[in-house]
Amino acid sequence: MTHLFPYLIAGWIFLVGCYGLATSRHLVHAVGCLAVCQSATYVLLLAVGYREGGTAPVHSDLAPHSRPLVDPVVQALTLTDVVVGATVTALLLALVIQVAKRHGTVDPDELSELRG
Amino acid sequence: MTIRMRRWVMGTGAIGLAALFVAAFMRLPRFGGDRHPYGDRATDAALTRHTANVVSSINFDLRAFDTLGEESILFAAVLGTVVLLRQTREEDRVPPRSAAVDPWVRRYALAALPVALVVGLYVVAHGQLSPGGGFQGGVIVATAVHLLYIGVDYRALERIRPVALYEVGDAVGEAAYLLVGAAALIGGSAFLANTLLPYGTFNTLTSGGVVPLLNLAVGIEVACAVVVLVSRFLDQAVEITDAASDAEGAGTR
Amino acid sequence: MVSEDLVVSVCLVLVAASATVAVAVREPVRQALVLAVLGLALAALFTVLQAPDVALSQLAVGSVLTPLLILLSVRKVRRRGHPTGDEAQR
Amino acid sequence: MNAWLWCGTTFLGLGLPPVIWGVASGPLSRRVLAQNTGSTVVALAFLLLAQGYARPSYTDLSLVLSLLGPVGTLVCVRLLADDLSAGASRWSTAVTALCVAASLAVTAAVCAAAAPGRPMVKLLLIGALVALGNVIAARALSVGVLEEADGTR
Repeated sequence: MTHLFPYLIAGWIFLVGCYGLATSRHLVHAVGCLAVCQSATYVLLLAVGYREGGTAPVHSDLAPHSRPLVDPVVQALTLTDVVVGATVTALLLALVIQVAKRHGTVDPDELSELRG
Repeated sequence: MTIRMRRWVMGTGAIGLAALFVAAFMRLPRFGGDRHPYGDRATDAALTRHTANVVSSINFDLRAFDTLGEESILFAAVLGTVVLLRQTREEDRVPPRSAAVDPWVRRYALAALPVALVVGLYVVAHGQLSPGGGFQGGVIVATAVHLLYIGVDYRALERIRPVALYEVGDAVGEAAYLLVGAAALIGGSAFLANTLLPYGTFNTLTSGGVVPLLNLAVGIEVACAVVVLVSRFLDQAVEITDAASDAEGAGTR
Repeated sequence: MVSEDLVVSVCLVLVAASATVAVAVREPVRQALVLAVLGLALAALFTVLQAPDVALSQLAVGSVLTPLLILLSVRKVRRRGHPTGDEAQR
Repeated sequence: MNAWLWCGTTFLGLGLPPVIWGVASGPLSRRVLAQNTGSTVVALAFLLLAQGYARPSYTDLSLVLSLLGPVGTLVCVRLLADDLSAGASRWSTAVTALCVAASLAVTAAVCAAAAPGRPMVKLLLIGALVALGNVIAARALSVGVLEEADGTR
């Protein structure tokens, strides 16, 4: 069972983030929930790349081929994911500020009733 | 579509997704398994190119083109934020009042500023050796610049942080990345290929051929991009007010 | 080395707990603080999964940049937002 | 699993749950204090894990966090000054003392095991930054906020 645990945790975080996103009453809170959803992908990616007894693929303090290594390709993907996550959060927050300026409200339900 | 109905629809969708998740996870390789074909090949490729940090080698050597896309996403997002958060006609800019900050906090912020800058530059410079790289170091440098806002106040920060300069720095970082890639093209091999410079001796600052240069370019771009990003948000939150809320006497620290 | 899985499991539970709390906290300012703690738990998990580069970038982004941007946005939205919107979430 | 990993696990396992509980409930000042304590706990856990995995390069993580942790808290205090004007939470002095004691203990233990010379200097620097950052953040939470309440708005 333990070999499924990390994947289940990643699935749980994603579903919790989606729940928060759907039931949020404040747009900035919704952006926070989206960041939670995004962190679920980090957990899943790194869990796939883990190797029992492996160490980090960084050779500044490690002789090459001396110890089994964890998968570095997955780490590079997760690094890109973190970068894009940060920029998406920033851009969405800028959009939320614009929505607040134009419509005077940040409650998604109120927004849907406003026309134009 | 009342709130209650919407929650039920969301609930059933979540249960369906959870079932699919579990079904998919059952077929994934065991957590901590020993089969990582791509990882082993990437490690061997990085070691042949004398790059100690395999993740940086993947980011700036084996998959340099993808990192170019990632940096362009960052550049476009900052561009979008600058356009979205610009000061519109009916808004005016109220200079923020200086804030009284506890002397100990001020001393710590002004002392921690150079230390954080040095640590940020260390993380960028040793990107291809120890953990870290252009992106992480860039964000640390950008955060260090904002220590002045915490230590003194917003006006002091604005004096040492001319946003136009950082916007140019953002563009220079992106352009430097492209030029290094094009140099490889001119040098007779593929775009962004790591054949331009000698690979140097293993585990030294100049090892890894083009990787340190691309690391530096990304470091410059990310540091400037984050400073521009935060400055736009700070302007909106601290300085820019529109006529409606002027009555409340906004424009605090 | 089953014990290394213990460290991984502890960090996974901590990340799941702080993620659930981050969603449960409805008020954006308080959520920013919980997101900072979530960033820390994620950085610990990444270090235990032997990914120091990713942990470093998660630290830099998650514990300072994201909460800062959220707090600035809430400050702008609260000052500019609809008064009833404020009372509802205070 | 060697003793260092056990220490790191118990540090995270026992240290972070109260932090998550503290940041999830209670007055805003206690939440900011809990967030600051969280960065201290994780920074010290990194030192223990670096020693446990025999990877000195992980101490860079602790060095960066010992700098960014207090910055995050000071940013929160500066931006939430008007919400925090209710004064510091009563836990403040006890938790800060606990954090400083923990950082001194962990730094001493890790320095004892580290090779003398440059690595030990780095570990001492990290320990000092963690302790100092904690004290300054606690002070900013209690004093810095009050002063601003009376200072010119």
